Amino acid sequence: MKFEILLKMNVEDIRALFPALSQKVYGKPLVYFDNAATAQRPQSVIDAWERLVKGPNANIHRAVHHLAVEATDEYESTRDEVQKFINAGSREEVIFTSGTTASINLVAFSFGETYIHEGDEIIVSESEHHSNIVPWQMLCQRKKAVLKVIPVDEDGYLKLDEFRNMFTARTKLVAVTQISNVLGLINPIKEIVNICHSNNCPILTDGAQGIVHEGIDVQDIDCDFYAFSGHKIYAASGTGVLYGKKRWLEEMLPWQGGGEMIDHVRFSGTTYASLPEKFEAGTQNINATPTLKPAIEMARMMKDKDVQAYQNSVRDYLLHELTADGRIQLFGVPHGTDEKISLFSFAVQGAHHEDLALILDKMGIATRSGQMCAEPIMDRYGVTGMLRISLAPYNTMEEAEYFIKSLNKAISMLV
Amino acid sequence: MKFEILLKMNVEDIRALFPALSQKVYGKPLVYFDNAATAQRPQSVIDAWERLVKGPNANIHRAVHHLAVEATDEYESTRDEVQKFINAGSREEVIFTSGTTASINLVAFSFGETYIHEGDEIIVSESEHHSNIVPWQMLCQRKKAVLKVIPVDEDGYLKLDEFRNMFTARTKLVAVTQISNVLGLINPIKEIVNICHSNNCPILTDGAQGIVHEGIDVQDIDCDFYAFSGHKIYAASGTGVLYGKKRWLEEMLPWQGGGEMIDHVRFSGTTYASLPEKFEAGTQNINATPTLKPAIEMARMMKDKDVQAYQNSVRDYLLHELTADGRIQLFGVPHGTDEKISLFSFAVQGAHHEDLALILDKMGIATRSGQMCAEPIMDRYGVTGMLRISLAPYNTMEEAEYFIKSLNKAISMLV
Amino acid sequence: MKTLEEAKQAVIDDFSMYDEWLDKYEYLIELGKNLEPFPEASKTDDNLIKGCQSRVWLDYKVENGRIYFSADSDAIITKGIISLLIGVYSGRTPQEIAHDDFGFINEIGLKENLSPTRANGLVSMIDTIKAVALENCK
Amino acid sequence: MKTLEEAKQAVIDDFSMYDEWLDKYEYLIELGKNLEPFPEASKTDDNLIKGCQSRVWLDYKVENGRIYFSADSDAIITKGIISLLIGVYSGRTPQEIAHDDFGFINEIGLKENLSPTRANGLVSMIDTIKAVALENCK
Ligand SMILES: Cc1ncc(COP(=O)(O)O)c(C=O)c1O
Ligand SMILES: Cc1ncc(COP(=O)(O)O)c(C=O)c1O
Repeated sequence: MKFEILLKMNVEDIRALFPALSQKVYGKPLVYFDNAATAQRPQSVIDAWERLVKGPNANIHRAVHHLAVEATDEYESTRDEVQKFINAGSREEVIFTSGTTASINLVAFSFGETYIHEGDEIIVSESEHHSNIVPWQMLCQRKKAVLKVIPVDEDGYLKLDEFRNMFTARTKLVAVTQISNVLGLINPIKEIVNICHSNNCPILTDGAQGIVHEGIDVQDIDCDFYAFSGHKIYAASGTGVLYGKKRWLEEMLPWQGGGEMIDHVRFSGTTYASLPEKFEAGTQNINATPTLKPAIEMARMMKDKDVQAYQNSVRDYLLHELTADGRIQLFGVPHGTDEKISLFSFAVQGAHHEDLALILDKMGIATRSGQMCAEPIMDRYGVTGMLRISLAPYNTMEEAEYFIKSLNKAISMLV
Repeated sequence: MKFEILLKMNVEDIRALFPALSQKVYGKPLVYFDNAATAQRPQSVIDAWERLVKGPNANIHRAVHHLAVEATDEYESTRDEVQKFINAGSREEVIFTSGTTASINLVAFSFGETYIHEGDEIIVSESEHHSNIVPWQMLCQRKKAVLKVIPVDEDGYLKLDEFRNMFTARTKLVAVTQISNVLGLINPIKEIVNICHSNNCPILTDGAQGIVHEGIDVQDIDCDFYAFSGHKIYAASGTGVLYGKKRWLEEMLPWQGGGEMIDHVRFSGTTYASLPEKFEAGTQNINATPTLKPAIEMARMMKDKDVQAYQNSVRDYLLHELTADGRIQLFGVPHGTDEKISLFSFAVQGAHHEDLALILDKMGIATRSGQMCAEPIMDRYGVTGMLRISLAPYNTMEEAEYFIKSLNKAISMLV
Repeated sequence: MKTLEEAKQAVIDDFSMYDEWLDKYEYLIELGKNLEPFPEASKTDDNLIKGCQSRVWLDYKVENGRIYFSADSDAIITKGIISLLIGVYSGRTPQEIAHDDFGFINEIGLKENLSPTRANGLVSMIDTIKAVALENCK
Repeated sequence: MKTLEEAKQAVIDDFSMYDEWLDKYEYLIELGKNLEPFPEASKTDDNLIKGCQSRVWLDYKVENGRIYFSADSDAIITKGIISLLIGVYSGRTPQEIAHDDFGFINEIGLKENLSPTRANGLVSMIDTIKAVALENCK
């Protein structure tokens, strides 16, 4: 089998935009294969942050002075950009948070306080990240509600038939990821949304990985909530988004209190601000949130057909190499290659994931080992951890080849 | 009365460290008098952020690769620095959050879920910021608990005698600010802590303003919780700290779920990580939190005796000018000048605060007008808002003098 | 009475005399001070325009198919702005107002000279005036 | 049997032979592979060392006033490290161990060559060995 290297030029152009990629570790060129954990930041994001800090660095919304006005524009125009990027119906449906985890916890609390009662049911899947499990467990514990779990099959696919039969009159919310950070499989989220809605049940989609690799059209997909982090999509850390349909957000109690999330504060009774302020308590992340603008621009660029084609060729190469090797067990086996992103978690017979990661690190390759904040899917496969590589469009075929060679060397040291 | 200008040199040296201060607005030099809203960032903080983003930009703790290891060091050594800065008994008592508001909401939820029951009482003061009122109101509403309020006298001082008599056997927590962001008066926090503890009641101190102007020794003051924001003390926005005594933090339920705040995640039951991870759900603010290190260094520098003396001379000048003017009503009238920080909220007879702020803005002066997220203290004085100036050690006597002149001009336009 | 177009042009002409923000503000303050007294009884929550930083009240009556606005604000510059608006739109028919694009606001540079929060207030004022007109078109 | 000091010096000498991380890792892997089998029954939660990334179990028995350690890990490099530690400390008296400063770890560059999370694991291992010794000093 032969894998063509497309667009060699372009990937080098893209790499040049990310200063961190030119680092050396232990004197070797960095091969950054931990993008699912956090992406690198392009110079445009770095420049934006610097510009914000050296210029319109002011607390927003309420002040009338020039810096505050500029800062407000920077922040609010970012909301418009995000709205366009995910195609939200209105800007009020875009809430800024500190990340996916915060977005999901917001919904778990606010939706939970408003709609969840003893005996109600919430459904998650077996392949969720802890951030899309623990908030629901905590909610269920508090409200004496029941958490149900969609199982995945041996290949890592959600068992939708079982899912269809899990609904009862008490099922109040479903929380399922668009793409698992362990399996790298693209869930059929539109179908899942349809199943939920045909059961009159809203759904939260965890878009932490999905926003990077698939993007989202929240009106087309029609999910009720969508959560993602800035830092995984090239923006500064500490930024995040919650999309929510107005009909829910308007009814939901606020999560955090304080700052401008109020209309009037009286000791006799406080009333809350309208959307989106109601859910943005405290001083906003004035310096970092607007870096979502250049980050989104970068994400759009990464969706370029040629860039995608190159990235897919790297993915196909890795998929082939990792499935062809009898010592390797891949978790998340796609039925068609386009159902998988360039993210591979696997186990090597006789070699512990952590030993592999340590040795690969010394060869300059940043991989992740362990449970990847998704212990239930580890238990599902009966392993204590996996080794994961997760690529971005700035990763090259050469890096992938170097990785495969290095992996072989590491295995030979250990087995 | 004559005010000596000390250390003219030094303040210019300090200014040179803050790039944003050299901006012009409407062609006029920026006079930034809105520091209580957010401080400006020194070059050292900007450099640190850039270094973090271009170098050890990785998800921390769990990964073993080089970048992650460096990033973990950056993050965890920041915890050590904060521990020293506030003199916490142990590093596990320092929790990183996204700001004061998040810190207080964390306690309101976690302390609330663990200890607050129907009929219990929580005490706040009349001069609190919304962020130290609304979370408690929301908690009280959820738990059917009672919120009690310490009144302030005409000068803005807490009525401690009334406070002493407010405790009952059901009083479970007191939440009082170290320095009000409206009145600028330094509350006798040690005495307040003693009153609480002699009633066997823990206390949360809102240090959003206090950390900048007074600093804190949490072991000496002996408060049970202490909250502050990075952005007000020269660090990047989106950063914050919660200090909490181990005895509480260990017992308290976690606030947000997800990420590494767990020990084991099982659908049959999840166990939580030990401190501090238990309270740090989701990807940490890997790029911004370590900017607290250079920020703390800057804050230490600002505590220099000479710098303080100059700053006090500016404060004394403003205090004199604003109290000498019969048209001006100052809120928060200190009994001794050292009981007030360089923060002045006031009303001008016949001139609306917002009109003043708009005109001053055009003169290059950034002030704040309105309720300053503290509506109850507005109601206390029967005003719809105030005009506030809040200075930092990089503000000069010349700026103060220019402000007084400009204020006079603005008043004459309006009245 | 001037036509709507004439009234708008008059405002544009007035403002174009001033290059300086100071003069523009003084002009607005003057307008604010000269606004007809607004009855305390009309300062109701219903008449309060949402989305303004300072409090702005707008009331109206319809006579002979024309809308007559009255307004007040506790901030004088805001009062000047609402005064300017009702000076242009008061006494017009609902249809005239409803079909207007309010674009002259951009021509006098009011939006740029005021903050977005304030501009938002301006937008809220315009929206309210429009809503009143539409209400009375039926 | 070597004295404690001799045993530590031997480890330092062994490691100083290798300049390259590759060789050091191979040495640790070798140590790990040669560690005596650890009974499955001893892989209890009680014997699990907290704070390590991979699972590490440490057990011991006391005979004639000396502590004999046994250990295991599912990761081979970690196993090499714990093997190295118990190679030095097994068969010592509780007092000897309790008074040791474990400083030789720094001399062999193990801390720098491993991550802090891993180093934390190392610290946890050392702490556990110390705790066992102290327990048996009484
Ligand atoms: C006294 C006080 N408490 C709390 C806060 C809230 O801080 P933040 O908005 O950074 O969360 C502020 C800042 O506005 C404050 O001044
Ligand atoms: C699928 C998925 N969900 C949620 C999260 C949590 O995101 P964050 O840590 O940025 O809050 C992650 C990232 O680790 C993820 O991959």
